[in-house]
Amino acid sequence: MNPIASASPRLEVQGLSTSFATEAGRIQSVADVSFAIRPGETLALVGESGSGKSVTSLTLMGLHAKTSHAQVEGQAWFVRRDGRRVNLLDLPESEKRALRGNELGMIFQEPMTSLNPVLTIGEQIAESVRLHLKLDRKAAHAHAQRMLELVEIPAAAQRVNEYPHQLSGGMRQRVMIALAMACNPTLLIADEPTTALDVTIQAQILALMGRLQKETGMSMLFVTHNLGVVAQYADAVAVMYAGRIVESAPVHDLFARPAHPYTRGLLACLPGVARRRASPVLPGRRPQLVAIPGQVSSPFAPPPGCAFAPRCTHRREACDARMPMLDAGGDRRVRCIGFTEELAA
Amino acid sequence: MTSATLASENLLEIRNLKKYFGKGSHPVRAVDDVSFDIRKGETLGLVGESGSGKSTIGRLLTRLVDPTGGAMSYQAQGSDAPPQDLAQLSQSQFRPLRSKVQIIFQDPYASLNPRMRIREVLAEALDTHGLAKGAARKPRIEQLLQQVGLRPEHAERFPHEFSGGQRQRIGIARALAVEPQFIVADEPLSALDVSIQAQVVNLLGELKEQLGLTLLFISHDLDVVEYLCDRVVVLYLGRVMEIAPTQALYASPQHPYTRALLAAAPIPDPAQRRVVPLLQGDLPSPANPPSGCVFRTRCPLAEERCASADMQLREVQPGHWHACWRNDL
Amino acid sequence: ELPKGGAANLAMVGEPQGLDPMVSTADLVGTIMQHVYEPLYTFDANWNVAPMLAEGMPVVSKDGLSYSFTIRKGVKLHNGRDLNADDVVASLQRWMELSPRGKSVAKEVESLSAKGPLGVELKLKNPYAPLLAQLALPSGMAAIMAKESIAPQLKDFIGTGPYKFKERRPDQFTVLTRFDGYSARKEAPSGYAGRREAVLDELRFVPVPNANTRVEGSLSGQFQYADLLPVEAIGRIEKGAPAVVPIVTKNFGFPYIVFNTKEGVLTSQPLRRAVQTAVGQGELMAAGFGDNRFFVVEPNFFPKGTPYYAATGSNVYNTRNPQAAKEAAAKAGYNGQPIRIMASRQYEFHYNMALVMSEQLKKAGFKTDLQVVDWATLVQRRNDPKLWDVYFTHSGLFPEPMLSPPQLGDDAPGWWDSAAKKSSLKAFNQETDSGKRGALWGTVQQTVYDEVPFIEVGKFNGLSARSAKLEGYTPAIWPFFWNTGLAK
Amino acid sequence: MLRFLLTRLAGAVVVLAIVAVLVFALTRLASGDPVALLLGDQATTADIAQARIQYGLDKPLPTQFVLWVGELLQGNLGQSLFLQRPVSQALLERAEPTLFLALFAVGIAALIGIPAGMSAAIWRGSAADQAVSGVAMLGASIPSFWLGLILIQFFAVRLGWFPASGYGDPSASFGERLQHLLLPALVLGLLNSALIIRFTRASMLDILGEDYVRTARAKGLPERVIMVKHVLRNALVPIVTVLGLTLALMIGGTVVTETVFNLPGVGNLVVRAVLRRDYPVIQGTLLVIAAIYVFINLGVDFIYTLVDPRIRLEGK
Amino acid sequence: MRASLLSRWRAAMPVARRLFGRKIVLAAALVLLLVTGVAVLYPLLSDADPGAIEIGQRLHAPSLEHWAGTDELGRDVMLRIVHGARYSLLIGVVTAAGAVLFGTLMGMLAGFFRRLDAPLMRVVDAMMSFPDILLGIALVSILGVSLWNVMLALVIVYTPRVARVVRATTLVLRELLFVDAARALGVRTPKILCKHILPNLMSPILVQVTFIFAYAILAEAGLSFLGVGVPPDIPTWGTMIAGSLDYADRAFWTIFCPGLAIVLTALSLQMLGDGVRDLLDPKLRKAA
Ligand SMILES: Nc1ncnc2c1ncn2[C@@H]1O[C@H](COP(=O)(O)OP(=O)(O)OP(=O)(O)O)[C@@H](O)[C@H]1O
Ligand SMILES: Nc1ncnc2c1ncn2[C@@H]1O[C@H](COP(=O)(O)OP(=O)(O)OP(=O)(O)O)[C@@H](O)[C@H]1O
Ligand SMILES: [Mg+2]
Ligand SMILES: [Mg+2]
Repeated sequence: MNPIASASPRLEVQGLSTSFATEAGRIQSVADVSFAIRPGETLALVGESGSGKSVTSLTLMGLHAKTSHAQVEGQAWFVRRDGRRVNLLDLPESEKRALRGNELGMIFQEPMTSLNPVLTIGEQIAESVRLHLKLDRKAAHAHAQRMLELVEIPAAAQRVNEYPHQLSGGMRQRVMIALAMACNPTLLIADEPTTALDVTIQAQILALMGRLQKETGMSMLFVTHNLGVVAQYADAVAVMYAGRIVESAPVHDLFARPAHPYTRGLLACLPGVARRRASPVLPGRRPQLVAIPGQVSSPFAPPPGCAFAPRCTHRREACDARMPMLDAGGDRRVRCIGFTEELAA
Repeated sequence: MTSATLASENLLEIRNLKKYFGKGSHPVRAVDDVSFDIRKGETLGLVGESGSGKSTIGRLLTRLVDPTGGAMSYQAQGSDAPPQDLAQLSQSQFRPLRSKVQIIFQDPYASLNPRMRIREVLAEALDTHGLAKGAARKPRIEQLLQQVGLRPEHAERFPHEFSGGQRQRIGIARALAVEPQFIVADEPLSALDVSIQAQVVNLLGELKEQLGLTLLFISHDLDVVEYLCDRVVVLYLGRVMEIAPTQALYASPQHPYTRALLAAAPIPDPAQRRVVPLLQGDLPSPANPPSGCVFRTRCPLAEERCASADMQLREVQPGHWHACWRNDL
Repeated sequence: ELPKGGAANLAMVGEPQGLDPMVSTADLVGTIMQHVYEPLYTFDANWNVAPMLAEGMPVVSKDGLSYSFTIRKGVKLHNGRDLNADDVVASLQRWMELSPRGKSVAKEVESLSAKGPLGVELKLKNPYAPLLAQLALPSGMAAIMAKESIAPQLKDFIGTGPYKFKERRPDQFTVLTRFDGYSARKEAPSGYAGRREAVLDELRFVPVPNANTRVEGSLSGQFQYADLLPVEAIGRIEKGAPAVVPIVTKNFGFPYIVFNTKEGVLTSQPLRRAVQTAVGQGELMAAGFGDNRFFVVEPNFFPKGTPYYAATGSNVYNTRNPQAAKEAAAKAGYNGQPIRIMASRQYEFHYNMALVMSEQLKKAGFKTDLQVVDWATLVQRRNDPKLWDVYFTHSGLFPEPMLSPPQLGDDAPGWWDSAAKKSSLKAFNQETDSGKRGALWGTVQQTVYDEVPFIEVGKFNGLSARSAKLEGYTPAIWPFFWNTGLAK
Repeated sequence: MLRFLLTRLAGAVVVLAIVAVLVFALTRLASGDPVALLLGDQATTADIAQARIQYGLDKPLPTQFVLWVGELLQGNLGQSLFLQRPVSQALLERAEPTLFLALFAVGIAALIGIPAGMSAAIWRGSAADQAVSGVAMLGASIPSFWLGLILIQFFAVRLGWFPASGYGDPSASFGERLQHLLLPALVLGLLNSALIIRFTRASMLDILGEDYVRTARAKGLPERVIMVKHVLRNALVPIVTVLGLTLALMIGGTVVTETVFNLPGVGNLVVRAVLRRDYPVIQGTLLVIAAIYVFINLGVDFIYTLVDPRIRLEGK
Repeated sequence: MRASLLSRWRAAMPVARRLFGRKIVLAAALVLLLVTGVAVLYPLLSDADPGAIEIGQRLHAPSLEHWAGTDELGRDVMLRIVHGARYSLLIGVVTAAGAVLFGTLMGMLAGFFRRLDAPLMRVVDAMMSFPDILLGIALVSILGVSLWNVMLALVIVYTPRVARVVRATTLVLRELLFVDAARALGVRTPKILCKHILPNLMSPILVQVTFIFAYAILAEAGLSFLGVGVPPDIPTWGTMIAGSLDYADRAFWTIFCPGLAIVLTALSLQMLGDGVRDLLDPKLRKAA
């Protein structure tokens, strides 16, 4: 076992649920989500669009849209730098604020719009540093410049006084990283940080994040829908479907032996995986990709049982009766009747 | 390189194609001196990073934008008529050809008029070219829907009643409606979820086989391109870096950029983690491209001579072209 | 005795059309500029002509063709110079060239010349009875001005009046200040005549087009005088007593309805008679002026007791007989052509009366087309005989019949022209004996009722208001503020 | 930045040229005769014809236009037919009440509109938001003259708190004049605050939905700092725009209010000029009002460049 | 890019239910319905003449007989308000329809054809650099005081407004892929304008219709107040107020009641417009 696995989790989420009131009734965006992240570990959260990945991460940060009358349940135990264990979902707003940007950092998907266009990037970093590290203006500015150097932005001394629109997308995402890392967080939540970027830039950013994580030992919740990225960078994976985690496992186990039919389908429909799996390919005749039929059901009319049942090739009657439990076998937890039966057997 | 007649296997020969946006001293050189062939019945992949001019080439071929220069010779399949230079045709001269050359777009949400029923969408395509009139109309629409895996009753629905994958299918049906020979697919997958992408990839593969289509498949997903395409053109900053059969390209990329691109794509297999040779820096501005080889500013192997000479494509293996001095990669 | 000094804010109905009292016949111009300029003659309280700048009444030759005027000695112009006969000749010449009134007088004039430093002689072509009245009227005034200030467009307003011009800010105010060198007459004040004294330091004529605003301003003490208030306001003004005093000027003016005798349906005189039969002047006056304290419905153009009182035509006045009118119209060949009635809302009572008249005509089977336009459009359109059949207007009631309405002269809109008109007016104008003129006016009035070039609707009283503090004020058609002062 | 401003300036010049043509066409096509009006009720047709020649109104329209433009280019707006003075002088005399009224009213509107709009956006969907939005809509549904008449009835006539109309005596002090402006400014300010409320709310909402606001929250900044430094700062650009436009529109849009309150301002001038067919004044005033609008727009663009680095640093 | 399921769902929900789901919008619609109903039906059912003058009944206060009192010529104010509704609504409808017709044409041409854009929009800018009411005054004084001229003037005043909105939306629409798809199919430009651009302009146009409807009613009142509006013998709400101005102090109701009708109608229209606007695609809303 690696040393990470043995340490106690830095973040332990239990039964997290978030719902929003809309004109048509409540949407259960996230339901009964549980996972843990240990110090230095990267947990990847994958799933289709709308499966609740962003809502999960925003709820943890306390940034979910409050105007939609959000309802949050469950616990999220976070070990602070001073060793205290706090429930993030239960903190008064002022304490949450003290954690945000300080011990909890966050990076968003859209580097082009996530920075304030009328403030220099230096000011945007320094602002957070002044607040949390109580540095004065000058020191904060110097700190901001150091952070830019840390994220490998060339000519940082000059860039620190520039505005976001003067930077390219990749550079802006570096600035976002510098911003999130400015106060040395112990947990970094990255919501699809590279989706908007080109592959070559993505590789740069991911390498940078990997390096920083190694240097600081922070934990990371990495939201993505790119399974390639997951395979390359994550330690553990949680797969979400329709607001629930359907499978979570160490990354090697998940790719080697996916247990949930959805996970299996997901991997099978990747051309790269298909190619590797398939025996020698005849030129001109390609193997069909194994597609998952159908589409995600509407959040307003969730099926009574397993949400994946309508698309599942192994569906049986019991699947429609009730939502299966997230059952654990070793490091792995799966929400599927088939898996539960297998375990029992 | 312009030829009076096309090589027999070619549907389209693109020569020195240019598209500059904007006037003044620094126009955006979206496509700059691009030449390649598209063979009858093949699937040609067009890859490159954002802003490399992929979509612009697709739009030039369908004359949604007018070229700044160059030629696009087209010889209709099964016809002895002399080839036509699509670049020289006026919009009205090009109109009849539009039934031969079609395009599918990236964004399945923006590419369908929200106010038109699917039946109307398809009927418009048929009407424009005077196809399947009268009693033949309804069965033809049903056939098209079936072809793309939708049900006939879907014809009466509006686009917003469909999921992204289904909408993409409608987009494909619309392109197929006019019985084209050649379809440009401009990143038809990038807006779709992974689980849906496979459905569309399979559909495109099937249709191509069934209808004998020629496909220009634009994508930045190298895995899909490898899976679907026969040959691949690699673009960088509006220029062609490499052209090769798919297997040759993925097995032995000749251009440093192609290599970097392939190396940067994460492999969905935790067993194959790798330290990637990273490209430094960002894409230069297409309004102000570097002199000589446009890739040299990010090239790990750049030398002095890269800055001066204009790089031309060279054929290193039969059918394998690239634009770099080096042969030792 | 009134204490000297102080300034009065005088709310007027609008902005004067200009400050040249000759060029414009608008009442407002005359009202203001009569403080600056003086005529040779003026009217006393009983509408008798009385000398102003002239020493006394003119010496008229036997044949009534030659008038000799003598100017008062030592009258100071605002520029400090003494007034002389050259000034008078130049001024009257300008008047006869530029003023609409002067021009009609000019037709009768043979020559005008100075006789010595203070004497002026005017020779007529024919006897012309209205001459002195024309010279005396404040509107389109025969103002006497310093010769050197005379220009086609006046730049300096140099007269002899008790006030001199200080400043005009259009739509804000026109300010006059006391002229200290003023040489007053010795006679006791009577109407416009007699002694004038500038008691107030400053007169500020403030244009306040909104009638309600004038009422409120006078109630709140903002204005010491408010001109021409709507009769509806009498109640409020009476409630404002004792601080505010209502001023009712009897027989202030008369509304009249002009018919187009040149083109259109109403060229037919019988049809005009039919229209006259349909009209009920009483109802019109009620619609226009509401409270019957403020109007009189009577056929005589001039009030009882004045020289020109005549009862002629009373049988066709205020008949309001739709039945008879319908028959008469049918006989006159009327077959439903629309009668175009033009009215503006510059004066609310024009519009209200037009509305009621239109209703009355409809009852008698006429088709009407009421065109409500703004005043500028009305005064333009009425000059084009193609555009209208009837329009509404009004005039002050002047002591001399020939002064108004202009339809009694030539060339005025309506273009009334007939043998009967010519002969009756000629007789009236050439008679200089005022006793005989009264009877001759009766013929003219009868002609108007017969030929219906216009309908005189009735007489209305003017309502104005003043602050109780503004003392010495005497009601007048063109209100004046010499001899008035502010009590402490 | 310079290029941005220069293109805007060029655009403004073109617009003003079109405005000039429009203005001339508008005024000269009008019916109604200034001369007949000027001469009064007793004037005859012949008098009027003669006076028309004197004022140059007998010339054909194209000639009049060329003459007018020629004068314009020399900075001469012409001579008023009615007021016997240059149009520019007449305008200058009216500028004060209009300018103060507009500024006063914009001040009131901003003072009401910006905080109300901001709070409506911040507490979006709350009862307060709905109330504010409802009031804003009400404000945009009330005819200004009607509100003016009603306020005059109550506050001036019945209660006597304010002067009912006018701009005070010729000798009135500045303070007294401001007092005269209070009620009209209140009418204009109240009604125009509706626009500003809506606009502020909408731009605040737009910006509250921006990703960078979420970023600011993720930094743990206090809500107050987020609102002022991140949201308001960005919302300022559209808000400044709408304030500028409101001011510009008010300078000509006070027409009705000035008429109700009998204020001797530019709006009043123009209405009376129309009623008097005083062409030079109508032309001059319309032109100046349009020019003010165009230039305030230009000024707003300039402020843009100061506030928004994306424009300020363009081309650098 | 990826529209959430929520927005997909919202687009699917019947428009009317979402529009009138909000009580306030429903109330506004009901008020409008009532005003229109009364305006259209009452004059058909009763032959009472709104112009009937009863000098003897001048300025009577509201009573059971005269719900809103009588005016300075003894006419029944309520009756005139009811008849006035016809004119005010007519002015609103015609102005909105005309402005939308011409504005849409101008805006669509300017937005779709780059070459027409600059010249058309400069003219629009020039017209919009006059305050509404001022342009209205100038136009009516040219055209002359009449009901149709007021409508014509208001159409001219509001056309640029619509043109701007339509142009902005067209600029967005023009870049949308379905337009490219139609071009790729060879659909001719006029047909693209009619079938692809125009139908998608409907929502912003609908919003403009309601707002211009409201503005037109307000503007007519303002113009009539200044004496350059509808001829005073036609009982619009504006002319009623203007006509009774001098009696405001004695007979408050003569100006208050028609004013209230204006406010109520304009408010309802704007609320309805706001409701429609809320339904719009936020992207299009920004453009508008
Ligand atoms: N404020 C909100 N009000 C109502 N519903 C919401 C809100 N935020 C999110 N949702 C809904 O919650 C569900 C989950 O959304 P979420 O953004 O977490 O998806 P995601 O997994 O991050 O998808 P993507 O890959 O597209 O980012 C979606 O159906 C979304 O429509
Ligand atoms: N209509 C246009 N006007 C101006 N510049 C344009 C236009 N269309 C494309 N460009 C520019 O041309 C270049 C190539 O664009 P293109 O859309 O062809 O790239 P792409 O390879 O399709 O990128 P992506 O992967 O982002 O779709 C870019 O720099 C782009 O900004
Ligand atoms: Mg997300
Ligand atoms: Mg593209």
